[in-house]
Amino acid sequence: MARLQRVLIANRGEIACRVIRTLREQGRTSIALFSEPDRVALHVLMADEAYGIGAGPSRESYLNLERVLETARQVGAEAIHPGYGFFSENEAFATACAEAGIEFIGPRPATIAALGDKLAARAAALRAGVPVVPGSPGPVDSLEDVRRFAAEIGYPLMLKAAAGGGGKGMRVIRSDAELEASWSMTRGEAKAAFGDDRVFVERFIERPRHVEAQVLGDTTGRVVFLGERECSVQRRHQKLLEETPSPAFDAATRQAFGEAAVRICRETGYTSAGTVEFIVDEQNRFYFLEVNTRLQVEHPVTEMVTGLDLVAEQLRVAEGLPLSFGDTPPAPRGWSMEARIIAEDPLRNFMPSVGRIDRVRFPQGPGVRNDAGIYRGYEVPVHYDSLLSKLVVWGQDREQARMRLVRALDEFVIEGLRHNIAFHGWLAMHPAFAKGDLSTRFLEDHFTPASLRPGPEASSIGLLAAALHEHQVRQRIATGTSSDAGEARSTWKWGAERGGS
Amino acid sequence: MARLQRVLIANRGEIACRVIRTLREQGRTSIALFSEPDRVALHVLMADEAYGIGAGPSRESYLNLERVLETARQVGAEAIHPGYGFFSENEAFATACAEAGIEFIGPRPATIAALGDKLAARAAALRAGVPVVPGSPGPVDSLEDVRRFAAEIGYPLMLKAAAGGGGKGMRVIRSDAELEASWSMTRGEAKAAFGDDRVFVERFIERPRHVEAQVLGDTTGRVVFLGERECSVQRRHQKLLEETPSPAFDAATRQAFGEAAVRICRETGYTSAGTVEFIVDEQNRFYFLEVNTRLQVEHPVTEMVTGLDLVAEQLRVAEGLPLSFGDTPPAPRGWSMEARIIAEDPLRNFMPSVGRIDRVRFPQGPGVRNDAGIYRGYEVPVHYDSLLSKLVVWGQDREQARMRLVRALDEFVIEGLRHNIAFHGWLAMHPAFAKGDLSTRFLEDHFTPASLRPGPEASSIGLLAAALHEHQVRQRIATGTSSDAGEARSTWKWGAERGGS
Amino acid sequence: MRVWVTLGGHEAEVHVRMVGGHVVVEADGRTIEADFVRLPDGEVYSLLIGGRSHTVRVSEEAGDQQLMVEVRGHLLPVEVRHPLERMLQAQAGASHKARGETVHAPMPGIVVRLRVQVGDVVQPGQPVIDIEAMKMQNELAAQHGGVVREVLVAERAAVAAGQPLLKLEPEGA
Amino acid sequence: MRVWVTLGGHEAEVHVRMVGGHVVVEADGRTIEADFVRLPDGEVYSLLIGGRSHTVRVSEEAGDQQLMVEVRGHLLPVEVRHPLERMLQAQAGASHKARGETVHAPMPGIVVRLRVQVGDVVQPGQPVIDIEAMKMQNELAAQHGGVVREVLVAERAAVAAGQPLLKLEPEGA
Repeated sequence: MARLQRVLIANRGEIACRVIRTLREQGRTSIALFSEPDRVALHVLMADEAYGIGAGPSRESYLNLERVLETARQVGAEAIHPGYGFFSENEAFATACAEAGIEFIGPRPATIAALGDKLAARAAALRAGVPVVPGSPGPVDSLEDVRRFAAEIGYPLMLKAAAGGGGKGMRVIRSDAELEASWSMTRGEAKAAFGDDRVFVERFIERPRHVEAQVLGDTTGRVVFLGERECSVQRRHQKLLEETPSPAFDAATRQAFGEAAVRICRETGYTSAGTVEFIVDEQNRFYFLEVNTRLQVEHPVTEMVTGLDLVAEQLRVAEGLPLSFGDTPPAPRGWSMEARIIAEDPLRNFMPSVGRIDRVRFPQGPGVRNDAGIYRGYEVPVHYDSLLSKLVVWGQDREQARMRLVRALDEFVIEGLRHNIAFHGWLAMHPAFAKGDLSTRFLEDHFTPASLRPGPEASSIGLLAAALHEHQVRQRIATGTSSDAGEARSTWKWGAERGGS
Repeated sequence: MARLQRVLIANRGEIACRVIRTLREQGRTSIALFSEPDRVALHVLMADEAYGIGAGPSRESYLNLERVLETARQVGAEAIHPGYGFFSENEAFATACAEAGIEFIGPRPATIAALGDKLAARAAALRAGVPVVPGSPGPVDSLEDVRRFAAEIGYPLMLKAAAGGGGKGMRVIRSDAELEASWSMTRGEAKAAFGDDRVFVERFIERPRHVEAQVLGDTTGRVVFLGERECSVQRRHQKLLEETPSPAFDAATRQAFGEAAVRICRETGYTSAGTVEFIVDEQNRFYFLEVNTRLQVEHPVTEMVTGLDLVAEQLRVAEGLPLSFGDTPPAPRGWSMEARIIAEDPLRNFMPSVGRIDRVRFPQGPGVRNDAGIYRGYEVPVHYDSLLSKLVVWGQDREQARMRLVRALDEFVIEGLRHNIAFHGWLAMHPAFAKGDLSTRFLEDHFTPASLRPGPEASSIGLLAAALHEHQVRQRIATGTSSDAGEARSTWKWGAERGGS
Repeated sequence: MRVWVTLGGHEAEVHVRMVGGHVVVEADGRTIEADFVRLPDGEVYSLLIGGRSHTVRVSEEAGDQQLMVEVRGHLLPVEVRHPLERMLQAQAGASHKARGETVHAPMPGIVVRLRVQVGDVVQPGQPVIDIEAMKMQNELAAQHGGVVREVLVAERAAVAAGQPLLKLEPEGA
Repeated sequence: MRVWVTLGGHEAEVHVRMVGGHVVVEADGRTIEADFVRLPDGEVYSLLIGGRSHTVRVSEEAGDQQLMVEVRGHLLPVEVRHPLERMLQAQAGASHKARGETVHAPMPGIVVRLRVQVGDVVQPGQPVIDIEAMKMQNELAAQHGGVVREVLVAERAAVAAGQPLLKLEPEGA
């Protein structure tokens, strides 16, 4: 296959910037798309070319299949990188690309289809001899069937929409009494959200960990395991902090885990980058959950320890080339963590926050990688998800990585909207986190808004600063000094005090 | 020895920030010093504590030995990190620290003294069996002696001040005719600059490379080699871009080179981090030049490939602990380059530029580390050196590192003063650089200001943008819109055109 | 200059004056000398107190006399009042609660569900309206509660940040 | 709007008008349609021309009608004039050189050496004064040359950026 020179990124935000970086490093032409409110988004400024594709709501722009493909055709894109979200796991889109003669950077449409359906994926895992959480082998047809499984598996159990994902369309049932209501609610929601009311039943694990395997496959049938990622710290099934390796895995577990992930992918003829997600119980028994047939948000932690560029590997595979390292991936070195910096307010039940980035200072220095989608002055639009930046750190061991994260969070300034930087500071300093004692219930077990209450020193400083600011503003008024930031200088000095005091 | 909890940094700018980062990651208290114009410098904002020590000129603040030490004593500093420059290679300062019961983070005073004198260092190298550039064994006393050496060694040769360094106090002589004038000028300059007019003679190598060895020693007598750094791209003996490994070294050269560096350091009882500089000729024969008894500006490239934190190792050694890795340093991985981003104008003979940082955008993403001493709004003071930031990249191989550097430079925006970002872009894309065909004459051989001439596309864009800006400004006046940046929004739109056209 | 500053329920009288190039602050019976300099990149100050370096952002929130002070990632609402203002506020204080409550949109978004209608009695903390923004649904609750007097938006309406959504009045008012 | 724009010796007549949400520019016989938006973080514009994305900074340098345009790391001085201004300037052009030259400090620093005194004849490009800044010495040269009429600073004096240092007048003026 010829070199893919013109690559369109059917995405926005930090992941579009991420893909542009690799394209530029390889001398490829990066082509961005943008919705109206994204005209000055970072990915538009960074790309070689950029084309408008419609109004703010995703359905009218980034999720408008015809418009995206038509633009790709018109501008002569040879390949499309879908990032994550949007069309990244959409079989119809991948198929439409193929029909238009444009290379979709991801697995084959048939693979996406096979793994996109939870039940088909589960069947593939079972064929590959990979354990799944005990449950119904397929969708359950009636309340009676649910009762039968409940008796067989025991409580607590979980109802899951076949078409769900990312924590949506799930409900835990802890007793017979809850069963009937949960059954009808889950089906109703699944119908409304996904247009598909098939639901299945499985055992609910009380203090589960969420661990996933990064895999890469090429068109020669080679599939390799690039290490696990521990993604247990979540809120409402949304990951907040990821790390690799998992603090709970030993070498034997890791090997079995990696082999299981690779078997599932081989079973489905997997190519390109993918993530096999597992639920892991307190005895390190792992159960297959699902495959994300795309680049994962948290892929940088794997890049930090392996030194690989996963987007570069995806491009190789899309060009029909073997993986850059053949059969043996580089041995991982050290430890990496990623904190998702999100525009949401931990003090107000993590309510999303929008606004203008008034001031921003990104952390720098050794072992710090930052993947931001924002810049000073940028107005975060209301239409898309609230991920502002991914702060990724590397250390020789977990403790160095953790303390580097603390240090980098300390340097990180975002002003103008609410965000979770202080929350991550709390998390990274929490004794249970420091010990690696994680589960998806970490926040339920440990976090309350009071966790972020300022100490007495911060309070006194705040009080003092407010009084001094007031004094300074009055001085400015008294002396006729402008408050325009443009005129501020490092040599700004207090004038002699006048009147008042 | 007890833990060094309170560490004062007797420096400023990016290196002070660099040291603060490691201190914070280790839970140590960082204590900054500042001159008057540095009150709002980044290191003051980042440190846990900060104390003023005098006026802008270095002699009145950062180089005021009594004031620095008195402050250190008053604030209870247990150790002082000198960074590079200032007191970092000053025996008197290291001795005064010892007398005050404060740990100087660096080699012992006697080591600094022994290696600070070029002739003593040269003698140590010869004792260690390390080759030096052929030349006079000691200072030459008279013009007649110089003539004698010239006859022995042959032209071109070089006169070097015994107390010089960093490219200062050196002069090349290419014929008998130049000899007399050069002799008196070099001595005069040496006297004026260093208070020491001793001068020696050595062979001048036409197309030399500058390669240096990073070493680390601990108090058990262990000295290890952490790889070489190729620092040949220089202007007036000031390094501009450094990389590791050297593109010209093979494994055998590297091993001999590392062993030579370690022998010199063992000879002088070396502890802490140090750099042994060599001049290398076109046949990869290396000759000892000098030892820098401190952390080097370009130390991050070594950190990128080894994964070590050299400041952390210095702190271990200062506490009497062995190096973190025992006898065997981690095997280096991949390739790293550092571009020094300097406030100087390549179009005006690299004249330094000062001013306010009106706008800055640092590069991010995979394989990029940035160590900056500036922020938006910061006014670069006139008193200190003009290094704004160090852009460090890592790649799996030299080509990936180089293209990553190109990409990162592309993202790098500094506005408000002149700088050499575009120069580095030219350098990284130059075919000779891409081939690794380097020497300290690289700029003389390849660079002219015309190298940075914009292409026709940039010129048309510039022309267009100027006209559009003019149009826009007139629109603002016509419609009464403020030009205040604070009011600008991403939704700023052109109004209907009025009059004129 | 003399002001009253309130933070987290704690009120202090603060007296600020200049001595040499430094500010001297008396508060809570303590005297603190500080070096207080505005940074060149925003409404941000560097504060050195006994050598300790603090960077503090002070922003004026829309409306009343409240400042938001940001210290080490903590956002602290601080009220600053001058002697006269304080007296006036003390008099007004008693009748404050009787004025009722308006629920505002904390962010731009879409109204996905109105949970109450005019005449409903709402408890303090009770959710009254759901707003969708950034692909997340958020329940907004009444702070003090009361009787719903007015509903200012319809379901599916787009709302701007700070837009009033519902008005409540105290029960029996 | 119609302006004359000069860049690197090349002068073009540029005609700017709005069509829909885009600007249409005619210059050098070409017609270019562009999407031109000011960014929210400075005097910086995003320019899309035929899909190509360019970020361009335009700053007004102190003094005359010169703009500095920064495109991909290149700093380009551009002169923009309107029809009337252009006529006036053309008339003034002939007498321009006769007005003499002032050497300014390009940066703050210390005068370390005065290389000329009043009455000296200076060639174009001849160094006239050395300034030290950031630990580096820099020679400043006269651009057009002439006779030194006035020396405005002494050796060892600290000078500010833009401060006039020397005045020259054309020989025989």
